[in-house]
Amino acid sequence: MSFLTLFIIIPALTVIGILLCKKHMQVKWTAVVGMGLQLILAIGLIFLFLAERRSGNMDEILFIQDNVWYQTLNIHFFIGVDGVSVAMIGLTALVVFAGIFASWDIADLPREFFTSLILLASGVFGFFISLDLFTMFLFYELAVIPMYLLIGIWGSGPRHYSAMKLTLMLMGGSALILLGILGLYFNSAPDGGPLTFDLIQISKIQIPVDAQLFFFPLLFVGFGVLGALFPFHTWSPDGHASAPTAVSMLHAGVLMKLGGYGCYRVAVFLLPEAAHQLGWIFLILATIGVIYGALGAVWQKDLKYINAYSSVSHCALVLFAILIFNETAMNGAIMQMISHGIMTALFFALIGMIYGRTHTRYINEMGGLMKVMPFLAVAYVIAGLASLGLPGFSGFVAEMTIFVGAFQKIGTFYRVATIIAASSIVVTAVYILRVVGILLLGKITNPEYETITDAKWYDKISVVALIFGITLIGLAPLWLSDMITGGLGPIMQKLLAVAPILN
Amino acid sequence: MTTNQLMFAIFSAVIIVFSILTVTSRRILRAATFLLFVLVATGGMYFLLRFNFLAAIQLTLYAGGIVVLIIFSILLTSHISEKMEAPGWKKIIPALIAVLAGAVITISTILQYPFPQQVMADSERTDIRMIARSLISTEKYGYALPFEVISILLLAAMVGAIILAKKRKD
Amino acid sequence: MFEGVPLTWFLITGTIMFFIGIYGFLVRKNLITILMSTELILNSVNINFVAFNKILYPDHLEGMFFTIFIIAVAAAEASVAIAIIINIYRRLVNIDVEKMNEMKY
Amino acid sequence: MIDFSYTALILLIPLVIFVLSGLFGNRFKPLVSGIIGTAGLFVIWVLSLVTAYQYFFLTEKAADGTFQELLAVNIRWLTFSDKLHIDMGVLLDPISIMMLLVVTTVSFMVHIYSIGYMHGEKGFMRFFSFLSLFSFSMLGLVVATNIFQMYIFWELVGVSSYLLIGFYYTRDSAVAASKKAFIVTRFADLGFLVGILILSYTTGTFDFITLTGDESPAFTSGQGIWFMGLSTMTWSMIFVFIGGAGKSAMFPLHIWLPDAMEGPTPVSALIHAATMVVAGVYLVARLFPIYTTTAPVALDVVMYVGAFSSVFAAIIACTQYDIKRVLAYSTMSQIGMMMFALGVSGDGGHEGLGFMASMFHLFTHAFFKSLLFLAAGAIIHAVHTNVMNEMGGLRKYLPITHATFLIACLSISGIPPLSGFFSKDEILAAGYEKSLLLYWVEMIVSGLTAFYMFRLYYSIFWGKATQYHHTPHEAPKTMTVTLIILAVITLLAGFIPFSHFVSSDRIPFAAHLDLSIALPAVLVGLTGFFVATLFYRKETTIPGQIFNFLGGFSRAAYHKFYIDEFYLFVTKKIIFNYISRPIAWFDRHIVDGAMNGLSYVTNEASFRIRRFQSGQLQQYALVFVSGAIFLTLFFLYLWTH
Repeated sequence: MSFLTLFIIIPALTVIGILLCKKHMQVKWTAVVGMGLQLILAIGLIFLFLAERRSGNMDEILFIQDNVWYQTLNIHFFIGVDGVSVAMIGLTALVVFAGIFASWDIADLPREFFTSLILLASGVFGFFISLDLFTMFLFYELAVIPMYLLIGIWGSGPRHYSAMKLTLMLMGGSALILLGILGLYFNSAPDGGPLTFDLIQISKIQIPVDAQLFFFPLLFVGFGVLGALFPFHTWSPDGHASAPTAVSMLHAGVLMKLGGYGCYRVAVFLLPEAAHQLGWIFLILATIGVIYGALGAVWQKDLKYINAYSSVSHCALVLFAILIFNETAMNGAIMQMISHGIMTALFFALIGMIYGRTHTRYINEMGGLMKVMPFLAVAYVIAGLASLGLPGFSGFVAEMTIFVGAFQKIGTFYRVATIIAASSIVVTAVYILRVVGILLLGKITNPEYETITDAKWYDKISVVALIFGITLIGLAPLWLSDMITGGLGPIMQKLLAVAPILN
Repeated sequence: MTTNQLMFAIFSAVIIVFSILTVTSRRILRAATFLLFVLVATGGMYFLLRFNFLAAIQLTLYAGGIVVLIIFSILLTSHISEKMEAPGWKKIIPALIAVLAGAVITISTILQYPFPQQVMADSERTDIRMIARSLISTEKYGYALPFEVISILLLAAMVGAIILAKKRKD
Repeated sequence: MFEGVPLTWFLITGTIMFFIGIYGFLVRKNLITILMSTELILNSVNINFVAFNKILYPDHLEGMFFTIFIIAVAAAEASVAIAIIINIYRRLVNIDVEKMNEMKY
Repeated sequence: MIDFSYTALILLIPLVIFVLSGLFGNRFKPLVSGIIGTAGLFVIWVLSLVTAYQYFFLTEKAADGTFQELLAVNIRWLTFSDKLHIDMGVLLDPISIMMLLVVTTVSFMVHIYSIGYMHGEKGFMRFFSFLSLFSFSMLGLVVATNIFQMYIFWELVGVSSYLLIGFYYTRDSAVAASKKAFIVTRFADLGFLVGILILSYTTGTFDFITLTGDESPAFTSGQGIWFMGLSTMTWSMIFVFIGGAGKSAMFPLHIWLPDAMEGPTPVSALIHAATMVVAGVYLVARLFPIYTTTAPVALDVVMYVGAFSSVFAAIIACTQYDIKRVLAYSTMSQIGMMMFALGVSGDGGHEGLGFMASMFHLFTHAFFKSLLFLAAGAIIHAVHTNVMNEMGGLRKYLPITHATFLIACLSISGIPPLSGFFSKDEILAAGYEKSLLLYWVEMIVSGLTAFYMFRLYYSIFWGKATQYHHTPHEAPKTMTVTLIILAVITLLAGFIPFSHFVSSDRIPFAAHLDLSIALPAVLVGLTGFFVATLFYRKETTIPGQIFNFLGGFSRAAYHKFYIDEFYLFVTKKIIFNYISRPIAWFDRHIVDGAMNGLSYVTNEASFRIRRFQSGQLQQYALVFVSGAIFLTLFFLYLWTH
């Protein structure tokens, strides 16, 4: 029995606790306690993991637990972590924790809201710790489905449309993933042994190249939909715009990472030959996505749309980096996921808080907010600077790792793609500063805003926790980078076996 | 032409002719009457094949019970004098095509299939005692279980029919 | 021993009757006439059963028993069907099958 | 061997001050945060003086007489791959120490000055915490041990500049200017980044010592033709120079600098005159061995861009009325000269005169230009306007400011024996050896410089005495003290035997004053001075006539040659309207439309299909029967196997 199981048990207990609560306050505090524990657990996991590695335990996967739960199809509850998943778990715990505080103001049906939210979170945790493809898929669905309720019930604007669109597109992705996973399953025993969903075991065998070529696009696109792969990203602007604050945070911060993580852990890891042969197609799409998302954000007027497009750009950078297939870029991809996760969660939290005060998300209707809510405004500037890749914040570390890594890859095609992707940092600066300029600086345009109050204590907790995350990584990235690099060994081995890369 | 053949021809002709009339007549009570003829003629077929008991059931249950039931329900639901409107060609033509095609296929199949000649001698005339024994026997060729099942079905049908037809209080 | 009439003849009669029943089922509007068509179909099957029994396996009685059961089922069916028809009539004052399309879409 | 690891404090102190005042600033009284910041800067200043003393006088030189490159501190910060990693550290060599001195001195002065200048401003402590942030970033840039550390601090310098330009955030023009500054330099930084990527890929290292050492991989790899007839290394250096040009406001990336004058004047003095804007020069100087050895074409680019910018900016400076803008264009012009000097320089010994001259000019320019800005600040402080037409006759009211301003003007005009004379003379000497044409161009620039500086000087301090709302009075002590100190430095800095400390190959050499160069330079400077005296000493109509005589040209110069308008057109009209907006439209209507179309088709199909579910029992039966018949047919006849 590995203590990783706690990552699923704690949310489950929290959900039960919430359902037993009667008052609003009790519900909130139960959620805080549960997710606080989860955060502590995640931090503990990071320390334990690092200690374990330092003590020389170089196993590919640590803290393994393996139980069979459906013998007929050989489905296991197989969990364990490597450096990459530890990092992702840390991210999730932080964002969920901040998300709870960011939705402190929720008035309608708080019990149901927090239940769905934590259910979603437990799906994400489960996804990151599981190593059995089927279990993984199960958790993936568990994470995606509450989203429909969360947006459909607590959302704003054309929420039913957005919720439906988001759910349908993600379900479309899931269908592809399911196909892909079944494909892997049925090819998992070329010597005629028992079929398996075990990710590690599948990674050790050679899947026929024909099958790889068929299943790689399915898996990559399937996960790519969630990872906002161009042109399957359109659920993102609508979905984010309609979703309530905490849901946007979780969705952009964590759920979109499931896509990137899936592409990395399932599509590329298990199907390296196909990845090598077909990667360029998706690389082009990702490069387009990077610059396209950034340029798309320049013109938007709705804060959430701006951030949604910015997410498209940043997440496309993740996919871009994964498809470069070298260690540095791959490392950058994981760091970018974490960095973008925290950053965008911060953004959405702030947007939610600003919206809660001004009741509009159109930047042209606001102005001069720095004066009335300095805390939120400064936090927004920090988030913006982090987003445009300022050194000292996590975004810089991740982006630079990606660009340096990508540029090491031989071939003019990759070089050009890298330079195009890198040029997004300029565009990012443009739209971030545009928003900061219009929204926060200048004079107060609307006299009603003179009386707006600054952040409350719970807002501050949420914001400070996230800012702490980005600056911690931004100032001292080495431990994270090393931890992730340690987890990249197996995938790099597989990729190098396919095509030796000079690096 | 043997007696059997003659009788068969008569019954067969009656069945076919009155069947057609049953499904084409525009007066519903007449249709019911034609159905009665068909059922009686079917009973005749059973006699022809020496299933006397069966024929008796056919006459009492079908010709007696069901047709009466039908006629009652007609009287309850329709105006007898009224002619039903003829079905439109849109309905008739596809139905005819399907039906004719089906009939042709089936009949041609039947004609092509080499049925074996009579393989064994006829047993005694089936008597009631034998039927009764079979119905409650649990041995081979015993029908205790279907018998019980059909009894339950009949009970259920009875209950169902009563409940359905009962006038609601509301 | 039954002689003179080949099995095929019975089967053909049954087939024709069956398809006439089907035709009635497909084109008639009145629910009761549809019920009558159903009776035709059942009877045609009965004829087949009985003919098979008598001509091919005269020492057995399966065909006959099947027929008995079918008659029993038919009776049950008729009674329930008529109950339903009467019920429908009470509600809609009409038993035209084309007007009963509540279940569409 | 002296242990220099204490130099890490030079970076840490301002960082700590920034963090503390950023987090707890509102707990202090405003003045306290100012004093803490200033005290911190004082400590750093002393530290860098000590460092300079120890480095130049107490540390042994290498066997061949070069100053050593010392890695005082170097800590692994981020690992990319086995070879590539970013370290954070302190690199000590002559130019970094020279820059340390410049930055800490000017920054220290500006801190003192600001206590007076910003007194009573809202956001006083915010101002000081940003200043600390800037000092930290600039010092980090200066002592960077590797090109990536430099890039990191380069970005940080950019952002602190952004924050300080936009200090008066309720003023729209300031917000726009800060945004412009950041985005333009960011664009240039992209070039820098690409340059770094190419460089690191070809050489496999970020490290300055490795890159510029005698066995640098940059000298051997990446020499092949890569693109448009130039080698990889040349391209990488050109890209790096784009970054430098952006920060140093070289044409055509200069447009942010004049607007950056929206920031508080001390900021203009510190960032946009003395330190940050010369980062580009410093960057080229850092990689100078690569430029001279393997990328002479890139060096030519540096030369031409520098020369053009210097003359371009000088012409515009003659037509501006906002005193800070005049100074801004003057800065651009002087930096152009520094770039030019680097561009004409060769490597080693006397060949490397240009390098030395560039650094020397950087050094002296930092002091007299910050002096000019601070004096301008004192003037603005006194009369509450930036426009020189609204001033005049101020010499009576502001004697100290007047004196110091005059010293700075004489220095920048290259009048001996002020510091500007020496450094400018070296630049011209270096230029003379390389290209006669450019030498004369720089000569003209030198004359123009004297002209517009004295135009400024006369318009402010002479001419008719304007009626002011309230009598202007001299600035508080904290401000005048700094003016005097800087004036003293300006007076004396020229006598530093600069070539004994800074040279391209780090071997000291003796540079001599070449009279054949110095004399014409002084004459040209004096000419400019006299012309300005003639025009502006008393109010005359001559300038107006000349302005009209030159017609379109002068109007174009007044409008800064419409570069701003051009950029605005490109960004607003083309990028915003013709790229971004169509993309947004495309996304909504084509990409999203495709997705919605898919759902529409599905929906429509299901609406069509549901017609089959008509509720007509007999239709169902017909379909069923037909199906049964068809299957029978199929299995009996068609499916013969």
